[in-house]
Amino acid sequence: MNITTIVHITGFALILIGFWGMLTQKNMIKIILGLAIVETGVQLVMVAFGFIDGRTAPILDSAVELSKASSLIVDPVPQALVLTAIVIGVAVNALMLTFVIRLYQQKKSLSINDYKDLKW
Amino acid sequence: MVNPIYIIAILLGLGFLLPSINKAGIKVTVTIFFLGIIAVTAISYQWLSAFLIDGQQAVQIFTAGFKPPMSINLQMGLNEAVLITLINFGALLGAIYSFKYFAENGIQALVVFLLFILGMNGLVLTRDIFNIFVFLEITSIATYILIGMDLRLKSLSAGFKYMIAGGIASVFLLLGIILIYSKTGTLNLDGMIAAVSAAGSSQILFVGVFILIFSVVIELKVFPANGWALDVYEGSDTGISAMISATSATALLFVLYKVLPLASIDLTKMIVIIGVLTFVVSNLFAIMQKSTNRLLGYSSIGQIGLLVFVIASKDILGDNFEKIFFGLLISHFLAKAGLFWLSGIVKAEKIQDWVKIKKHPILIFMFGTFILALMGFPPFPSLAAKWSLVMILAENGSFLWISLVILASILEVLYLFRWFGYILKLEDSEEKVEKPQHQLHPVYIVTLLLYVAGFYITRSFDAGLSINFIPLAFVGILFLIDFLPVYIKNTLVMIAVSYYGYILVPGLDTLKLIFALIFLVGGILTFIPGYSVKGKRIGFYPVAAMMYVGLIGLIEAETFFQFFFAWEIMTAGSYFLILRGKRSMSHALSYILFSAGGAYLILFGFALSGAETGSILLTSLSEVHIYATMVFILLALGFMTKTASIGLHIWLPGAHAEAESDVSPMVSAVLLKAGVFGLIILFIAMRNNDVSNLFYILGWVGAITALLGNLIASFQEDAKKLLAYSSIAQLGYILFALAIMTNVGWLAAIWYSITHFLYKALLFLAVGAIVLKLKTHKMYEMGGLIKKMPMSFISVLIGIIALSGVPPLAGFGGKWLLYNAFILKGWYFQGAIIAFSGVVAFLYLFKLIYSIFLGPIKDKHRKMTEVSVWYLIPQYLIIATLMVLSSKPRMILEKVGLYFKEILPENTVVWNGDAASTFVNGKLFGVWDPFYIMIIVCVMFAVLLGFLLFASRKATKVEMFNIVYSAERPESPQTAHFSYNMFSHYRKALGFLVLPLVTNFWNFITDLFHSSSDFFRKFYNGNAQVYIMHIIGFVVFFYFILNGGIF
Amino acid sequence: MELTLTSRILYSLLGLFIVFNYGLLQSGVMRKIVARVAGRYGIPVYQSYFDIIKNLAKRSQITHGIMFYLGPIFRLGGGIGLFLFMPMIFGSIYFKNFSFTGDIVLLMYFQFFGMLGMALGAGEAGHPNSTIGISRGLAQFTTVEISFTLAIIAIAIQYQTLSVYNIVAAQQGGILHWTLFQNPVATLAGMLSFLGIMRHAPFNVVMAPQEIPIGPPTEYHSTYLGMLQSNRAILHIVESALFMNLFFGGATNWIEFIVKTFFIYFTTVFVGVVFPRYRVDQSVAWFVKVPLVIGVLGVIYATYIN
Amino acid sequence: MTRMDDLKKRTVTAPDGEVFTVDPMKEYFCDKRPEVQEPAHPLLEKFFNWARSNSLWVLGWGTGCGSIELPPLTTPRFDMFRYGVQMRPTPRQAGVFIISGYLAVKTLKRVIRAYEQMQGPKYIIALGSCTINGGMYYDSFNTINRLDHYIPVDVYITGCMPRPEAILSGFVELKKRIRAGKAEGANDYAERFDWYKANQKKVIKGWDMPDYNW
Repeated sequence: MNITTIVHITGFALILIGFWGMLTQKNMIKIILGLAIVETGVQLVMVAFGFIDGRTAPILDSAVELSKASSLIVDPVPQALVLTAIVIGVAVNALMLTFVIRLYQQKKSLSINDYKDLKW
Repeated sequence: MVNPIYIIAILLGLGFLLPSINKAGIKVTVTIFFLGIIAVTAISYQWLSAFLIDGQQAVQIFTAGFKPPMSINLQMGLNEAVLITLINFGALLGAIYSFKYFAENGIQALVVFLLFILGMNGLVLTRDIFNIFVFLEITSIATYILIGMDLRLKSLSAGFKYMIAGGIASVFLLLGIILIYSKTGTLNLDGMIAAVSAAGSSQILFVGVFILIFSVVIELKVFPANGWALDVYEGSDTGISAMISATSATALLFVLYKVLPLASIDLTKMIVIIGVLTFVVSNLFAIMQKSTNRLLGYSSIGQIGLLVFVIASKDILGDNFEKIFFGLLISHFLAKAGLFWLSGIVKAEKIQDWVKIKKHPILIFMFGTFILALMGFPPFPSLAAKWSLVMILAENGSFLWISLVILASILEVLYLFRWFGYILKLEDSEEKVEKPQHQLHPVYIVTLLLYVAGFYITRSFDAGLSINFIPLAFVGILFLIDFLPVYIKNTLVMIAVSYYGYILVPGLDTLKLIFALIFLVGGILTFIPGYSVKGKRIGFYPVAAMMYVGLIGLIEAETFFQFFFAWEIMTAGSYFLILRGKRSMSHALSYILFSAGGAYLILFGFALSGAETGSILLTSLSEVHIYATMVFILLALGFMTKTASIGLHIWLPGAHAEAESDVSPMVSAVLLKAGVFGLIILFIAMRNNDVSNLFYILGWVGAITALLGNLIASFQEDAKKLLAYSSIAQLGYILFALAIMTNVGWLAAIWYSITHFLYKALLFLAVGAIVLKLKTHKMYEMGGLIKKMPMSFISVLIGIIALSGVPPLAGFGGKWLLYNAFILKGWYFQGAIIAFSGVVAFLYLFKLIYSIFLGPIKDKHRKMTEVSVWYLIPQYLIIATLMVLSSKPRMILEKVGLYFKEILPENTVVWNGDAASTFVNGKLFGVWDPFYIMIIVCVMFAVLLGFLLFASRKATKVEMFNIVYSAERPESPQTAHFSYNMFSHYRKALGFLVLPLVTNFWNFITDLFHSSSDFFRKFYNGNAQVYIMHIIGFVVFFYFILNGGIF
Repeated sequence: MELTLTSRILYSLLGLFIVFNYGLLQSGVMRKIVARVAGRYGIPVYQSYFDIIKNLAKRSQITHGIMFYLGPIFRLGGGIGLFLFMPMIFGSIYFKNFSFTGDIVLLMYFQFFGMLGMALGAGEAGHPNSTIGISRGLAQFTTVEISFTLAIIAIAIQYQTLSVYNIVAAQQGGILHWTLFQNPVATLAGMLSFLGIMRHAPFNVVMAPQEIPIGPPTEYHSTYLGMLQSNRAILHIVESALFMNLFFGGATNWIEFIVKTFFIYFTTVFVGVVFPRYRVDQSVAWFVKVPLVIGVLGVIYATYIN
Repeated sequence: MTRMDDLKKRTVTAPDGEVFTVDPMKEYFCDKRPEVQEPAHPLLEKFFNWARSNSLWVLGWGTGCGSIELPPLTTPRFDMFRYGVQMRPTPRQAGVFIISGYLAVKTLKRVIRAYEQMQGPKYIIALGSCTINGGMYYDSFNTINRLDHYIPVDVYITGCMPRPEAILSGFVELKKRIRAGKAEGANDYAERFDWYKANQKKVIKGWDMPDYNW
C-alpha cells in the first residue's frame, strides 16, 4: 500500500465522515464542520491524484533544477486547484458561520430543526 | 471588437476600486457602478451584433499569452454573445430594480453584485473546467451574500440551506474535476471532451463525469435535489430571486451545455429524464402553492427542468437546438424576471392578495404578458420553440416525452391562469400598491422585450416566417389606445374587421367564405352592443380583437403552424374575454384548461402528422397512414374541446353563462364555430385515411351530446346557462352531421353552423341584454316582460322558433337535411336520438320564453323599459337575415352542395326552383320547398289572425291577476309564475340520464392532481438535513441506476 | 294534369270543409259510443256544432294580450297546415293538397307549430295551471315522438322514401301491402305513439280537468275556444289520416278515408275507455320503455327482415 | 307578508335602484265596469239562442250541500248529456252556474268572483230552498237568505233537496227562457251593477277584490 492509496482512502473516509456528520448532527455549526471535513477529504483526494511517488513539491526554488523541473515535481495542477479550493472553502465556511450567527441572534437556537418555516 | 476579457477586467477592477472611489461620494460610486454594468452590456451587445449582423465567426481568447492547455481560454461565439448580453442586460435591469435594496446595504452590496455579474459572465465564457468551478463559486458566494444582506429570518435560513447545498455541489464538482483530470490530464474542456471520448471505458472517468455533471445539475435545482432552492426563491428578496431564476440559471444552463458532451449516451438520457421529471413534478407541486414567490420558484424550476431536457436532447434536436433553446430560455428569462420583480412591487405574500393590482391595468397587462410567455402562447418566443420541440420529438418517436411535457404544461396553465383569475376576480382589496418608478422600469422593459423577442424568434423558425403579424400589431395598438372612450374604439374595431373582411373575402373558396362570414359578420354584429357601454371598458377591445384575429387567422391558415398560432391567439383572447364576466373566475379557468389541453392535443396531432409525412401543410393530413388513427383522434379531440362535445363540455355552460352580455354571443355563436371549422378541415383531409370507424364513433358522440345537452338545458334555471347547454347540443348536431360524411350530411352541418350562429347570437343578445338590465340570471325571478320589452320578445320568439326547427323558419331546414342524411346513411338509432333531442329542445325553449316574457310580471320590474337600442339593432339585423335564409336557403345551400360534391359525392340535394329534394336510385326520397311553405304559413297566419281580431274586437284587455284561480286570486306574482323546476316530472322520469357523471369524473381528476400535489410536496419538509439527504440520495440513486446498466 | 293554383286552393278548402264536418260529427259519434258503453243515452252526435256556434256567439270576451291571440291562431293554423301538407286521397289530383312542398319530416315538425303557439298563448294567459299543463304536454310529447320517429325511420327504410304520397303509393295493391302487414312491429310502435299524440286516456293528464282545470286552455273561451274546438275536429282527422297514410295503405276515395280514419281514431277511444290515467312522469317513463323498444325492433325488422 | 297584506300598497326597488310604489289593487286587476252586451240582430240572436240552449256548460263547482245531487246527473239513470248539458271545470268556458243550496258569505265572495269571470250570456240556476229564503239557515249569521239580491238568478229549483229529476226539469226551464230571449241575467247584472255591488258589500266584510272581477 503506497502513500497515494493511503491518502486516497483517508480522503474518501473523511468525505464519508463529513457526510455522516452533516446528516446526523442537528447543530448547525456541526453541520458546517461536517461540510468542512468533506472539503478536507476532497482536497486530500485531489492532492493524492496529483501525487507522483518520489517527486517533490512543485515549487521552483533552489531544490529543483529548472530544466528538469517537469520530471522532478509532482503534477502542479491539482496542487493549484487545492489551493484555490481551500481558499474558497474557507470563505464559504466563514460565510456560513456568519449566517449561523445571524440566525442564532434571531431565534436563539442552533438546531437545524428550528429553521423549517419555509417548506412545501 | 473589445476583447471579452475586458468584461471580466472591468467587473473585477471596479469591484476592487469601488470602495476607494466611494470616498468621492456615493453618487459618483453609483454612477461608476452603473457605467460599469452598462459598459459590459455594451461590449456583449457589440459582440452579439457582430455575430448576428456581420456574420462573425466564434473566437477563442487566450489568457496569459499561452495556448491551452497551459492557460485558461475563453470562447466567444454566437451562443455566448447572446447569453452574456442577456445576462448583463438582465443584471443591469436587476441592478436598477434592486437599487434601493443595495443602497440600504451600502457600498458592499454594489461590489458583491459586480462580482455576481462577473461570475456569470465567466461561467458563460470560459472553456476551462476548473475555471468554471471558480466562477461558479464566485457567483454562489456573491449570491449568498446578496441573500444574507436581507436580515429577515426566512431569508437567512433559506440562504443557509442554499449554502449547504451549494457546498455539497461544489464538493462534487471538485471531485468530478479531479477524477476526470486524473485520467485526461487536462482541464481544458475541449481537450477533456476529446480525451474522454478517446479514453474508452474507465470507471474513474465514468464516476468523474457522472459526478461532475450531477453537480451542475444539482446547481440547476433539478428534482428531487431542489428543496433548498424553493426556500431560496421564497425567502430571499425578490430582486435577488429574479437574478437567481433568470441570470444565474441561464449561466448554469450554459455550463451544463458545455460539459454535457463529456457524458455518455446513458448519462445524457438520464439527464433527459431528470429534466422532464423536474418539469412535471415542479408544476405538479405548484398547483397547491399559495405563496407567491414559492410558486414562482416552482415555476422557475419547472422551466429550467424543461431547458435541461432540451439541452440533453441536443443531438435529437439538431439544427433547431439553438432556436428552441433560446426561444424557451428568453421567454423564461424575461418573464420570470418580470414576474419576480412584479412580485416585489406588489408585495403580496399569497397569490390571492394579488387582487390589489386589480385597479392597475398596466400591471395586469404585464402580468398577463408574462404568464402567456411562460406558457407558450403567441406571439411569444416560447410558442415557436415548444412547437418545434414537439415536432422534432415526434419525428423521433419520443411520444412519452411529448405526453409528459404536455401534462406539465397543462398543470402550468392551471396554476398560472388560476392566479390570473384571482387577480381579476377576487373581492377588491383595500390595500394600495406603491409603484416605485425605478422598480417598474425594468418590468416595462422586459415586457416590451418579450414582444420584440417574440417577433424575431418566431420569424427565425422556418414555420414562423409565414405568420402574419399585422393583425396582431393592430391588437397591440388597441392596447396602447385603451384610454380612449368606448365609441371610438368600438368604431375602430368594427371598421378594422370590415376592412379586413373586404380584403380577405374575395379570395376565399365557398367553405372558407362561409366561416369567414360567420366570424366577420359575427364580429361586427356582436360589437354593435358595445356602444351601449359608457366609459372606457378597459381591456375589452384588445382581447376581443385578439379573439377575432385568431379566428380569421384560422381561415387564412395554410400550414400547421399558422393554424396553431391562430388557434392559440383565439384561445388567449377568448379566455380574457370570458374572464371579464362578474362570476366567471372558475369558469374561465376551466375554459382555458380545456382549451389549452385541446390545443396541446392538436399540437401533438400535427406533430405526428408532420413526423410521418414531413410536410407542414394542413392538406398533408390526407397523406398520414401509419399514425392515421392516432392523428385523427388527437385532432378530433382537440377540436371537440372547443365544440364542447359530451365529456369535454363542462367548461362551456359556466364560461358562456357568466360572460358579459355581449361577450356571450361572441363566444357562443361565433367562437364555437372555430372548432367546427377545425373538424371540417380535419374531416376533409382525412376522409380517405381508413378512419371510418372513428367517424362512426363521432356520430354517436354527436348524438349523445345533442341529447344530453338538450336534457340538461331543460333543467336549468339560469337563462344564459340554458342557452349555453343548448349550444352544446347544437354543436352535437353539427358533429353528428359532419360525421355522416355525405353531401347532404355536410349540408346539414353547414346549415346548422350558419343558423346556429344566427339564432344563438340572437337569443344570447336578447337574453343577455335582459339579464344585464334585470341584474339576475334566474329565469324564475323574471316573468311578464313581454309588456315592457316587446321588441326583445319578438327576437326571442323568432329565435326559439328558428332553433326548435318548426317550419317555416330556417331551423327546419337543418332538421330536414339531417333526417335525409342519417336515413340515407343508415344511422337509424343515432338519428333517432338526434330526432328525440330535437324534440326535447322544445322543453327548454318554452321554459325560456315563458319564464322571461310570459306569466305575471314581478313588482320590481313594473317600471322596466325596453333594452338598449344597441342590443336591438344587431338582433333585428339577424332576424332579417333569418327570414331571408328561411325562405330562400338555396342561395347558400346549392353552392355549398356543389363545393362538397367533389369531396363527398354521395347523397346530393337536387334543386328545382326553391324546392330541394333528395333521390335514392333515381327515386324521390325527401322533398322540401321552403319558399312555398313560408307562403302557405304566412297566408294562413294572416287569415286566421284577421278573423280572430275581427271576432274579438270588443274583448276587454285585462290585467295579470284577472285569471280564474279557483274563484280566488294568487297571493303574489311569484305564486302564479310556474317556472322553477318546471320539468320536475321529466326529471323524475329521465333524470337518470343527466346525472353529473362527467363533472364528477373531471372533479375526480382535478382532485387527484391536487391531493397528490399536496401529498407529495410534503417531500420538501423544510429541514435542511433532509435536503442534504435528497441531494446525496439523488446522486447515489442515479449512480446505481446508471451503473446497474438499466439504461 | 296539374291543377292551377286557384283551383288547388279551392279544392283544398273543399277538402278542409269535408274534414272539418267529418271531424265534428266523428267526435259526436265517438262520444255517443262511449256513452252507450257506459249505458247512457249520450249526447247528440251533432252536439259539437252547438258548442262551436255557442262559443262563437258569446257576447263578452277578455284578452290577456297579443300572445293570447296567437294561441288559437297557431293551434288552428297547425291543424289546417297539417291538412294542407298532407295528401288526403291517394290518386286524386284534387285532394293531395300542397303535399308536394314537403315530406313526412315537414309533417312531424309541423305538429309542433300548433303546440308551440298554444304553449305561448297559454303562457301569456298568466295562469299557472295553463303552464303546468303545457309543461306536462311538452314533456309527454317529447317521448311520444321517439317511437313515432322510429316507426317513420322503419317506413323510410322499407319504402326508401320520406314522401307521404310515395309511401302510400308503395302500399297499394292489396291489403297485404299495407305497412300494418309489411312491418307490424313498426306499426305497433307508431300506433302507441298515436295514443300519446291524441292525448286520450291513459295519456290525458295534460288536461286533467279537476287537478289543473283543463290545463292549457284554462283561460280560453268564446271565439278562442271555438277556434280550438275547430282545430281539434280537424286535427283528429288529419292525424288519423297521417297514420292511415303511413300504416294502413292510405285512401283512394272519401268513403275509404272515412272508414279507415274512423277505426284508427277509434283505437284511441277504445284504449281510453279501458285504461286509467297515467301521471306524466309515468307516461314519460312508459314511452321510453315499451314503445321505444318496439320502435327499435321495428327498425331492426325493416333493416334485416325485409 | 300575511294573506291580508297581499294587496296593500308596497314600496319596491327596481334592479337599477329606482324606488317606487306598487298598488296591487290598481295594477294587478282590470278596474273596468261591466257593460250591457246588446244582443245581435233578432233573427241571428234567435239562432244563437237555439245553439246556446242546446249547449249548456255548467261550471263544475258545488257551492253548498245541494252539490251532492249533481253527480247523479251524469249517470245512466239521469244522463244530463242528452240535453246538451256538460260540465266545464273553468268559469271562463262555463255558461251556467248552479248555486247548490245554502250559500255562506265566505262562499258568496267566491261565487261573485267566479260569476263575474264567466263570459256572457251566462245563467244562474239556484238550487234548493236556501237560495230562495235561507231555508233552514234563515237566521244563520253567515249565510245569505236571498240569492237574487246578490247575483241575477234565472231559474230557481225548490226543494230541500231537489231530486236530480227536478234539476233536469230546471235545465229544461232554463232552455225555454234562453230560447225566449229572457235569460238576460248578465245584462241585468251590468245594468243594476251598483245595486248588486252595494248588497254584496253589505254582507261581505273586508272586501279585498276589485269591484268587478274580469
